[in-house]
Amino acid sequence: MNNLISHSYLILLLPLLSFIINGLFLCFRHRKMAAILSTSLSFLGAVFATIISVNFFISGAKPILAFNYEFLPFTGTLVATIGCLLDSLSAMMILTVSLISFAVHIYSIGYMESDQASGRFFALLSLFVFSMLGLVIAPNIFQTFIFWELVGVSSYLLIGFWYDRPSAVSASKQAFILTRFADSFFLLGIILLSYITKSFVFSDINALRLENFAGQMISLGIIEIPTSDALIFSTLLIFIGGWGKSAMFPLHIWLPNAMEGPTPVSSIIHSATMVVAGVYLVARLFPLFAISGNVLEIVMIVGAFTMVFAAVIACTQKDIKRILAYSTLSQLGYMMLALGSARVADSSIHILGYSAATFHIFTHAFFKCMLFLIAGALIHQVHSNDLNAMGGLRKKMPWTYAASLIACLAIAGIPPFSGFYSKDEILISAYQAGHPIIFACALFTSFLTAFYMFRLFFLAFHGKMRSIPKHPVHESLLMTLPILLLTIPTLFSGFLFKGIFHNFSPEVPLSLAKNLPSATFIPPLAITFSVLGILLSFLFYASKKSNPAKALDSDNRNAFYKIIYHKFYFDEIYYAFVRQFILGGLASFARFFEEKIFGTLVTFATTLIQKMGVLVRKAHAGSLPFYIAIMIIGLLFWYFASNLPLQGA
Amino acid sequence: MTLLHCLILAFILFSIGIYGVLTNRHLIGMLISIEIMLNAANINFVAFAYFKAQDPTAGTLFSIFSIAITACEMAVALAILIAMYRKHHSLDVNNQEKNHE
Amino acid sequence: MITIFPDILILLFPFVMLSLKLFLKVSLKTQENFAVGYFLVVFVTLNFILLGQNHFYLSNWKIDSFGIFMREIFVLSSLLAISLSHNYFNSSVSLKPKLLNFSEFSASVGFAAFGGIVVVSANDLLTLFIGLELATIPMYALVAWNKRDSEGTEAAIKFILTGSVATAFELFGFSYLYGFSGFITFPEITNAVATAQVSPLLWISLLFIISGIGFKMTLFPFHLWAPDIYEGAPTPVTAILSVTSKAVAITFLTVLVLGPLHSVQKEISPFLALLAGATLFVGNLGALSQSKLRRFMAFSSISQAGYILIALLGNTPNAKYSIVYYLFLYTFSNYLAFFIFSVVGKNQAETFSALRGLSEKNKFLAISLLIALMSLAGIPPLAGFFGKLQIFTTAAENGHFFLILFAVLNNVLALYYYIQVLKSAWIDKPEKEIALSIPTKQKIIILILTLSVLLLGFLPFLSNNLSIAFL
Amino acid sequence: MFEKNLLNLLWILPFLTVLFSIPIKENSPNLKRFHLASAGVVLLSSIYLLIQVFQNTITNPSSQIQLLYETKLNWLNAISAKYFIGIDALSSMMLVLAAIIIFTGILATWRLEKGQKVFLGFFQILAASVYGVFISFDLVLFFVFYEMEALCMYLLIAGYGSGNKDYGAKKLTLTLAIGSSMILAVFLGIYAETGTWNLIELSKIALPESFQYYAFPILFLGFAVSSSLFPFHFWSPAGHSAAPTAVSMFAAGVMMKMGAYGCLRIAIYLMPEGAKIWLPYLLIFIAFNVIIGPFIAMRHKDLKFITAYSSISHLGLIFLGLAAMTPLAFRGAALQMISHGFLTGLFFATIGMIYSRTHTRDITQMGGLMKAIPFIGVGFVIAGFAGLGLPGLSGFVAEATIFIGSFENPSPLCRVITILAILSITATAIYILRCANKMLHGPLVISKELLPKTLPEEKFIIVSYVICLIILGIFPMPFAKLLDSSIYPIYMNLIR
Repeated sequence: MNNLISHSYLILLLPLLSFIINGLFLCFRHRKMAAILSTSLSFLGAVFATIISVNFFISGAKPILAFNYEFLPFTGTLVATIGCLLDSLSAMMILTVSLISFAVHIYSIGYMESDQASGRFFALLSLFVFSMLGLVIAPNIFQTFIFWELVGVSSYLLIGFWYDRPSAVSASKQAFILTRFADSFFLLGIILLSYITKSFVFSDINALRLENFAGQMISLGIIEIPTSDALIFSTLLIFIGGWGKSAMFPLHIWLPNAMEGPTPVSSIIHSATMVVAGVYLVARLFPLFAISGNVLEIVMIVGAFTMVFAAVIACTQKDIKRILAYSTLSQLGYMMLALGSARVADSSIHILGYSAATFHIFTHAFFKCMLFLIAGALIHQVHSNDLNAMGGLRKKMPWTYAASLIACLAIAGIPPFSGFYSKDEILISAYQAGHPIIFACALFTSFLTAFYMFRLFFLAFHGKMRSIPKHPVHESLLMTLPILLLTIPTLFSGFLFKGIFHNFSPEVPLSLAKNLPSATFIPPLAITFSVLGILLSFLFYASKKSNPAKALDSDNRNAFYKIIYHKFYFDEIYYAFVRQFILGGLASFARFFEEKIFGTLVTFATTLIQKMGVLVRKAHAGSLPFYIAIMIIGLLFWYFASNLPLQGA
Repeated sequence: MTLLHCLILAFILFSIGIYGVLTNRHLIGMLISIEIMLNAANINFVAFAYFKAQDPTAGTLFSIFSIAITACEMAVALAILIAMYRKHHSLDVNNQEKNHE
Repeated sequence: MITIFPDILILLFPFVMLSLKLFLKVSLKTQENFAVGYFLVVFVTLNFILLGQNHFYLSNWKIDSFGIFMREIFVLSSLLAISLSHNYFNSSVSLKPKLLNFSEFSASVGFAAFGGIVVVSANDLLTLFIGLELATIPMYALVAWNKRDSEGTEAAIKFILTGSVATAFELFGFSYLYGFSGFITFPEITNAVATAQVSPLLWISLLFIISGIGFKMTLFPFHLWAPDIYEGAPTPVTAILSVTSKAVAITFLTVLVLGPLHSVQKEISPFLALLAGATLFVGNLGALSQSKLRRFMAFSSISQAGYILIALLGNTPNAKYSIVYYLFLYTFSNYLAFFIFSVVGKNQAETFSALRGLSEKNKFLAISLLIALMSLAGIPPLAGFFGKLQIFTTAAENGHFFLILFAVLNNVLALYYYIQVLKSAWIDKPEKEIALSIPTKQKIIILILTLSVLLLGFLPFLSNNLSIAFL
Repeated sequence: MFEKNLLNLLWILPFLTVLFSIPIKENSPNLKRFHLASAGVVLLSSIYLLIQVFQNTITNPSSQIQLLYETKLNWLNAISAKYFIGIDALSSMMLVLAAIIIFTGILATWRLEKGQKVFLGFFQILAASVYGVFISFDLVLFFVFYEMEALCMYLLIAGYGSGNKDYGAKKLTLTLAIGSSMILAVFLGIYAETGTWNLIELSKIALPESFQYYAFPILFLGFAVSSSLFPFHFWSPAGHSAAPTAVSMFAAGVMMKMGAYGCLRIAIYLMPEGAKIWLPYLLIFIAFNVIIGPFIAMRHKDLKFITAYSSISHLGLIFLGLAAMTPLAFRGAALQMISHGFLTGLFFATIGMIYSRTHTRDITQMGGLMKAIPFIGVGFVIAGFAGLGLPGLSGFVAEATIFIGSFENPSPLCRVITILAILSITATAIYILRCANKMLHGPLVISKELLPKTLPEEKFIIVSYVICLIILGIFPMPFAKLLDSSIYPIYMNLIR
């Protein structure tokens, strides 16, 4: 075991190696080589990650600091290090990320086969995986931030992978800028936090007590606030980082737009890397959040709102990837909600929320990855993202059909698939911690989830084919294999691992909630809602009477539907904000100030001197009497101006 | 007659000279005015030498030298004036003015 | 005895030159070579004089280190002016008729140099006055040297009329100074100034004297004549005007201010500071938008006069040292510029546009011009910068920080107009092709001057040798 | 002894190169090879010196300023100016930065067709001037080197630049001259107060407080002119946009750092009291740079304008570090000087390469260049990422250090500006991505035939900068420790 741990740097090294070799040498010419190299390295990584995490859980799940290399010392105890912290949370994430990455790598070989730039794709994919792994193993918040940013930039590069498509370019830009916007608050939060605690290390941060700062004040420039409030404030700022990365409302718009990237990228973004980073961050700093007053409530409300909001939009979309994207948003909302609901009203902690959230990260990763891979396979088939172009594909793609049924059942929360277990716990947690409204929302959303997932399912696979594919293809082995492989965790990860996640409990300096109400009624209730959703969906889209073409028609609809269909016009609001307020307002004013006001001042000064120069030049016009007169006037002038004591004593 | 009288006389002469230089438009006239200014200074020298100075010879000497030197200067000036006159056939100051800038 | 020997040589020079022409009737070429050789000999002789002692001849002919260095500057300036005039006597230059009567010309130059020597050796007011006039009157003649050029004559008229007014100021001031102290000899005046009650007579005399010399030194607002005269005079004369004439004037002020008036230096410092500031500002402003090279050099030299004046705010040994040092470097830079202008203006008017395309026609000249102008602008590591640095250091010791700040900021203006010239030479494309030829002799002189400007500041050779003598 | 001679050689060699290149024929390829070889020698020696200094700092840590390989000769006796050069940690790093930029700058002019001799000659003088600045510890000598660049800057820009070159060149030269005039005035004042120009001696003398009160802002702003601190930043857009590639690289990469170096090394070091009084007020100016700068960059279309404003905002961060007056912030500022030197060098180098192909710098008229010239495109993107502070590249290390360091300063204004500066990193991201997207991404606008492939020397330039950025970004610790040895004495003076 120790031997293994001492080699834990391999977790980072393998994808990094793949990135460097691919990026520098194989990228342009040997794309086959690149694919093989990075897939095999990712296979090694997956194997290694499995061994390490299995070992970790078997040997008692004690947190271990595997290595810690000093990166940059600041002052005193404030040292930035790059290290590897193995605990339950990170071991789980390492496993998830590595497995998903491996699956996506295999899938990409098939998916990117015809793309000339696939070498670059594999290089960037490795970078993405590297960044996410670095993020999850971080033992300190500074490292988290470093890899957090790397995740952001590699997602930027991957979303904009097809950089000659303007839509991809603008989507990647939007993703980067929005997350960067959130990250700037994150950085501020880190700096504020580290200023207060004099440490970046999670174990120090998570051991903080507000009482230790009683009576201290800290200046935030305009105002001076008690240090304990500043601590809470910094927690909030850090959460804003996660807010952006996990695409919570209203910073959510980049995520659906990010679908412009290649499908494997979407798949990995939505399942294991990028978006769960925000949830992971909150989970990682859970003790800090728990003591930080109402921040967890904010987390909960933001999560709950996003959950419902995204689910509603998902019900109307036609683009399958977008539907999946909104479903991700909704599921992320679940996770956030779970984390947030862990705080009971009397400021004790119901730890189930924490374990449910982490559990949901785990289960969601597999089935969401799978769903995206399926979507990719569909798109490959019909060369379109639009549900209008699909329908009746179950005959052409039987394996995919079967797999997607499993995935949809999993996400809809039907036992015994994995989604049921985690979602069930979230519902229980919300209920037990005393948030009935949130609980109701979650229940409703599980109904919506089932509805829109099966809407997708029925419209894509059932009914008649609405278009004839130009180049019909068979299910290729390389693309179907990972999908089928992923059905295994989708089927079993729920009931197998439930127990492990119940042991996930960070050391929270608050009392655990007692006297919880019984929640035995919840699982049947949740199943009922899901089944209702499926039935309704069947009724609308797959029964004999249904008319899929009309169901997909978005033009002849009432205003309410249209608003939802247009995603509540948030894209437009965003663009208007950026164009009118940032570019048109702030930046234009800045330029106006620079060029018109300040520039005019500079020009005025130079013109003034020029004019004076011309005046002097004109004075020397060659008139002799004038010269003599000036000499005499000069004498008089100096008589008065020379400061000599001429008037005498 | 006291020192002050002489000094005032000299000052008046100097002022007349200045006035002449400023108002005359004829080059010779200007030269003459300048000569008046110079002579005002000479009067000062002589007056100081006579009334006040511990070293009276110096003042007298100075005025003699200055007369000689101004004579030189005027000689050169007149030579130049002649050269000028040959070119322009006029000694009016206003004729010389060209816009130089 | 050797100390007075160079003075006698200089005094004899005009007569020798005249006799060469009148009695020996030697050719122009021989005359030129002889004149250059003569000044070279004097210059070398001056370098052999032991420094650090004061010698008095005829009771008030004073020769000290300052005097010897100033002699070197006068001789150097005359030497360079005569070399510069070579072209002008042999052919028509700048579309103007060629000059005549070289021997008289060089005689006048010699007289002017001797005038400077008289000023620097003076130990009483009369000698000082005679020296000043001796340095000035030949200038009037020199300006008018080109009789066939109406611009020259007109310039000379202006020069002599304004100059005479200035002389009158001077003389009037002297008369009051004499009246105030009762003596014309410096030691007595020094005593009188140091011991006397503060008297308006002294201040008025100072006002008149400084205004009068302000004309020669082109201080504001007595500088108005300079552009016209610099433009109208033949180029070698302009060069002498800008170097010898200025050197004489600053010597005059130095002799007075650091001599008899030493004890009231504090009181006149503000006046001098104002004068200096106003002069360099106006000089810089005037130069901003010129198009004729010599007129431009006039304004440039006006502002240089402002800079030199700053040195007078310092304490005695340092101030004298800075003036000498500055003048040496200024002489080199200024003559270098004039040499280049004369080469460029051989077949065309000396305007900015004549410089166009210089960098393509002749790299050597273009680089020399760059070095000359940047030195005048005070850009290190060229000589001009070190001269200015020395001057500012001197003034800083007496705490004139704001004047220094003002002066260094003015350097920016100066840089602007020097860059304008450089722009013509380096950036602008020529309008029409006019061939450019440099005689070998001139080439050598330009090379020597360029190297001196390049190295004399940065290498401590000159400054340390000078400072040994003074400090 | 060898190192001592090497140090002297640093500034003498460029001059000798110019001298010996005079007889070489104008268009001979040997000319540029000769210049490159000389720059290479300087580069190698500066790296060697850095290693020596590093070893020395590790073996003898000390809280005093450690000057190695001193040469002290009498120079101008009249004003007791000495020829006093030496090297310490900060200057050794700046030297390497300068040497790399000069070396690549010469490479960037490799294909210059006309007037190569003059260009390279003046460029070498620029090189000598910066090397001199970083090694001289006598104020007169420092100033001589500092101001020397005015000699060549105008001609290099106006002669070889593009666009409104004469205007830009004049604006740059003259504004810089304003700055150096202010510096000179204060140097003279310091000399008048103390009678010495020796930086090391001066650091031990406490200048009178009233003098510091007046002199500090003049000196600081004087230096800040060349680092384009508001309100003296206006030269930078005009100058950079007019300058040829190598000169832009030099001006933004090294020359703008000379000002910041002077602020730290001279202004704050010699006048700690003045710094304490004035720097809090100067934060207002700094705020303009840091916060308004990126917004102006957003609104421009010309690549060089964008980069110029980007430089303005990044240099604002340096000043934020200086004004925060904590050791960590100082270190961050020093790191930022070096980091920004590399990234802006890369920026201007790639812009030059792009301009030489597209003949326009308007980003709206380009598009899809990544397809045609991927190597240069990647170089530009990496520079951009370094600029927006991507971890793994040097920019992040420097910015994070500055932010953490300046947050340690408890003064309200400093806090506010630090907070705003941290939040403004989004704005940086906006303009850099906008630029990259418009120019490199999207469909190809100009036909591929018109865009020649990346040349070997261009590849070399890009690779060398990227390596520097990555080294500094991944292994910042040795450099940080090295810089601390120079910065600690400055901080000690502040709290004395």
